[in-house]
Amino acid sequence: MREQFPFFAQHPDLVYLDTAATSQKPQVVLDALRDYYLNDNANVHRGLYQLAFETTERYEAIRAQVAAFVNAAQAEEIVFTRGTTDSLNLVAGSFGPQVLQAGDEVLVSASEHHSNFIPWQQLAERVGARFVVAPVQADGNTDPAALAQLITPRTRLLAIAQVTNVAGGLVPVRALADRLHAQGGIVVVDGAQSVAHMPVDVQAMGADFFAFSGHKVYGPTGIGVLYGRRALLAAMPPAQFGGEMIDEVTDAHSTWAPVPLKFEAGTPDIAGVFGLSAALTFLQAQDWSTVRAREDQLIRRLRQGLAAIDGLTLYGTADSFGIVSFNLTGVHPHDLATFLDEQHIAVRAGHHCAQPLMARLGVPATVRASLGLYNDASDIDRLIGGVAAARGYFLGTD
Amino acid sequence: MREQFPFFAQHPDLVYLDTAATSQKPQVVLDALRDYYLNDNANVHRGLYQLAFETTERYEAIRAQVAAFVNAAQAEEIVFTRGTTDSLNLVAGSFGPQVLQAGDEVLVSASEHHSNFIPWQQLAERVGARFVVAPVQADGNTDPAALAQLITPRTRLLAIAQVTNVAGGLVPVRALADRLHAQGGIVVVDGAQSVAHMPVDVQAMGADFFAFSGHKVYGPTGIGVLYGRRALLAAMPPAQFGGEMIDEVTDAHSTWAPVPLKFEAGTPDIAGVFGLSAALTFLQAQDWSTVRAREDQLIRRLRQGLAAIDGLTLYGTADSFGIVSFNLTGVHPHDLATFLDEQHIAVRAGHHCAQPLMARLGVPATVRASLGLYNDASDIDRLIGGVAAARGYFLGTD
Amino acid sequence: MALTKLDQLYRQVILDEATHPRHHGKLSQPTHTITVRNPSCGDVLTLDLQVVDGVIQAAAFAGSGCTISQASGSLMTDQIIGQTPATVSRMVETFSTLVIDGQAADEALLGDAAILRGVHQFPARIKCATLAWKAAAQALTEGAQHD
Amino acid sequence: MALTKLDQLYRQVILDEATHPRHHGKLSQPTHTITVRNPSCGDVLTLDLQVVDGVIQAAAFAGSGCTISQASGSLMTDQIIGQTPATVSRMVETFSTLVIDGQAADEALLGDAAILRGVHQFPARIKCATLAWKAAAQALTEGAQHD
Ligand SMILES: Cc1ncc(COP(=O)(O)O)c(C=O)c1O
Ligand SMILES: Cc1ncc(COP(=O)(O)O)c(C=O)c1O
Repeated sequence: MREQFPFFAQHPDLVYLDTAATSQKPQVVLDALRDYYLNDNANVHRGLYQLAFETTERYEAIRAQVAAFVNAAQAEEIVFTRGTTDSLNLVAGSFGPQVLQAGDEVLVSASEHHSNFIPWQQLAERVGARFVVAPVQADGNTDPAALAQLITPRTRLLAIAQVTNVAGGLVPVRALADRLHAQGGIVVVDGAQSVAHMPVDVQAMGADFFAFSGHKVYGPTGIGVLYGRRALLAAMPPAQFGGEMIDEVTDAHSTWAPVPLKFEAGTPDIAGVFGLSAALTFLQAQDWSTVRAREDQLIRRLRQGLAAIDGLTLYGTADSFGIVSFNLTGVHPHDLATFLDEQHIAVRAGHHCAQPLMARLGVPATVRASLGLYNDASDIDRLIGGVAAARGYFLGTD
Repeated sequence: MREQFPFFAQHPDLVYLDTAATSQKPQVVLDALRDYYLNDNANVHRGLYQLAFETTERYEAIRAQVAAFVNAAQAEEIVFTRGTTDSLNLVAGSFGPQVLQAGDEVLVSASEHHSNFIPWQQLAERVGARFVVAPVQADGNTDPAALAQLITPRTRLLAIAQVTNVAGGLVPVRALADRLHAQGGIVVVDGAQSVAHMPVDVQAMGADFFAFSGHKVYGPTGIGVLYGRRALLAAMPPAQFGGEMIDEVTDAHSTWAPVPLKFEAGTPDIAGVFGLSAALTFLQAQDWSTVRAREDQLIRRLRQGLAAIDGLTLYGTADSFGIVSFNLTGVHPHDLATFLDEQHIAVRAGHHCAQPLMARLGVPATVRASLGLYNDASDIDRLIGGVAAARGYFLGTD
Repeated sequence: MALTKLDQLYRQVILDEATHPRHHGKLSQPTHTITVRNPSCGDVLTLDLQVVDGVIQAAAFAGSGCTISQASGSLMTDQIIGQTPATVSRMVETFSTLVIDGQAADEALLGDAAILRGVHQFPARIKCATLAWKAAAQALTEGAQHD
Repeated sequence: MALTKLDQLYRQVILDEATHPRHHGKLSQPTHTITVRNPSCGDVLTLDLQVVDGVIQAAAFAGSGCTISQASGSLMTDQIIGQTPATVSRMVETFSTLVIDGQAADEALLGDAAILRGVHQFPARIKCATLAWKAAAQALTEGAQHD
């Protein structure tokens, strides 16, 4: 698997354990980007000539591929965006004010990434709604029971990550979605950390909206996806205005194209869409039970190894999806990360864009190791060895 | 020059005359994209490890390069966006409501691209301002005198393309900007069609904001730039919320990072930024007087050749910047484009996202040929020959 | 060679049909009317129908457009006059199949309009050919005039 | 090999300084106070100064952070006590040069704090080292307390 990722040929000694921040790319994705520019480069939805037409057709076929990938009911339910943050802000900014009124409640977990937290906080402030933040489990994972308890008749919207980016647990979205839907509420799912780790079915999970980023699922930077139920997208006003998204423009008035084009003002990241297609094809070719079994094994190996180190606190649980966050008493995460970096082990230290969660955990930061398809047991063992050595280095071997 | 663009090795017989829609990419840009993914791929402004740090430094160095490229006073005045449309919508959506009040006027020309027209139209509607649309010259170019005449004491904002995308004329922005500035107004310049054709100096032209797209200046799709004067950017609220753009996040309240990071929520298109850098370096290496002389020659040759065809209407003037729009009486632009396409000549036929201009010109559409650095006299001659042949085909040789 | 393919698209009868379209204009008392648009190119087409006793008695289309859309408007209006809405709906489907695939099972239904099959070799122009037909379908479903 | 570079960063005295920082806490009556943040990592540092007769009489810093930021806070507060704001401003510049370049013309000005020069080999950590110094500069320019 690792040999499909040319990044590692350039960095043969690097233990890359920051895939939750961004993944490395398989050759097929790099090839798709190059092939796009060599063969297909033309603007979409504009040109009548053969090249432009074929590129447009291909672009729209990829929309259908993405729809099938997340099991959307139709291609028109897929909007291409810049990434998860862009997708979530589009929903909060355009759909939010339509569904939330003063006095209503919008519910999130304290475990959410800032990108699925601040947009709702700001929306609530703007419309005079209540922003309700549910407590988390002691291990840092989302607490579905706490969320369920906080659902009131005024809860109009629940924004939730399917997999969180610090503790890495899978959230049972469906049960919560059923509760919300029973009272006419809306569920927005942040899929940034789930899509690379499992097959996703937006209908089965009951997502009204679902967002993810290309760069975290082995695709290019700069491209993302927003899935939205057709009826909701149709009712949602566009957030940006310009080329491609119009029906008719006069001095006095403009009207919009149907979904999804009304949300794609301007020239889209066409190369990014082609690259994303290759990444999704790559993911679709994986045998998920094998992938999951392998990831599971690596996570358990890592947690076991780390747990054996004195003073080490582990967050999350053994069935996390590719993410292990931890802290070592007496060693600040940044110092630990620098020490590991000197051993060519790339992990992330910081608040992981999850300050509300850090506040709950009572720490300013954690160290986070996150896995991609290219990691193996030797990566895990080097990390464990590195952390143990760091402990000796900073705290002595008492 | 053409051999620097690998697209043409794949399409040896294609006459590509749609650069105003999107440019082909030189090898150096494709290499920069590949090199980024092979060598540098890591998320920015997050990781402490060497790779992430160096990528962040490089990303910020490119911001400084872009600042120098447009002669901004400082790197912090550059915001990376998805493209011109994204840049203009950011200004209209976030800065617009701060500068425009009910009863104020926002002024545009009827020659503007929808991306620099609809955002202001919608903004005006939202805040109760007047949206004033200036008439154009008979040839379709922006009419500076008409604009100047429409500036009233209530004109708070002028949005104008430096070069328009149908007639292709250069607009003397500075004189208009001086008028606006004298009364405390703001000038937003759409540079989508100028940047690839001339050195740009935002300070000299008096732009308060300036927008352009990577994909039109030999760079990748999905990346664009917004220049904004520091003081204006500092006063402008963020449009999107999430990772990277924060100072501090609590349940109750969030504060933002300084400019420009507060406008770059979420993972940016890092590869796109690296690719854009290569494109700008490529442009910076051009000898502009030679480029201009060559382009001028090609434009004159094209206009002369077309003018000799019976029933042919030319828009714009001989000193346009790489763009020639025209119509052939009795042959609909689409039929002409299809005929040319069969001869492997790619031109654009349509309203060019400029319906208000089409209304002024009294046509539903035009044919547009637009030049890139890779075009030469043989491309021009094939187009002229193609149009002449189309005339014969559709109208007979009377 | 290229011209062969082009010639299939632009047969003389199609050029004539576009230059002198039949049923071009407005009906004085349409029972159904609709305006449709091809936003990527700016073409606009308004279709008036007069449906009496479940049969299309008269049809007229207005608006400017390319050879293909004008010829298609002319042929379409001519063919649907005298048909029932149900038949028109089948014709619209058939026409769409014809210009996408180059053939359609019951293309006889389309009469002279089948001459537009050459469009299938120019996929970028399919929307031009189907605009008028789309208008017919939409006029019948959403275009009823209430006075 | 790697540890040599690391050892230059984490000298024993730096580790000690971080574990037992001097001037850690709050002043009861600061004349200047400021809170600064390293948003990419979440570190927060509050600096209190007492400036009387144009001389920094007392300084204290609070907040948690990494070894480098804590050691730097300890060394910085210790060095600026007794200095004038003008000197502190020069020290801040010098310190910044030192940790970026590994040397600075007037590094003697920094006293013991110059031991942090090893940071220059770890550019990702420069912000940790300069946080306290940035706080000193900002406290003096914007942090005046009015009561
Ligand atoms: C003058 C002008 N403004 C704005 C745009 C929009 O640029 P983009 O589609 O890259 O956002 C274009 C190109 O389509 C243009 O030519
Ligand atoms: C759970 C979660 N949500 C949202 C995001 C934001 O994604 P992006 O930065 O690609 O917009 C991330 C990643 O940073 C994430 O992990």
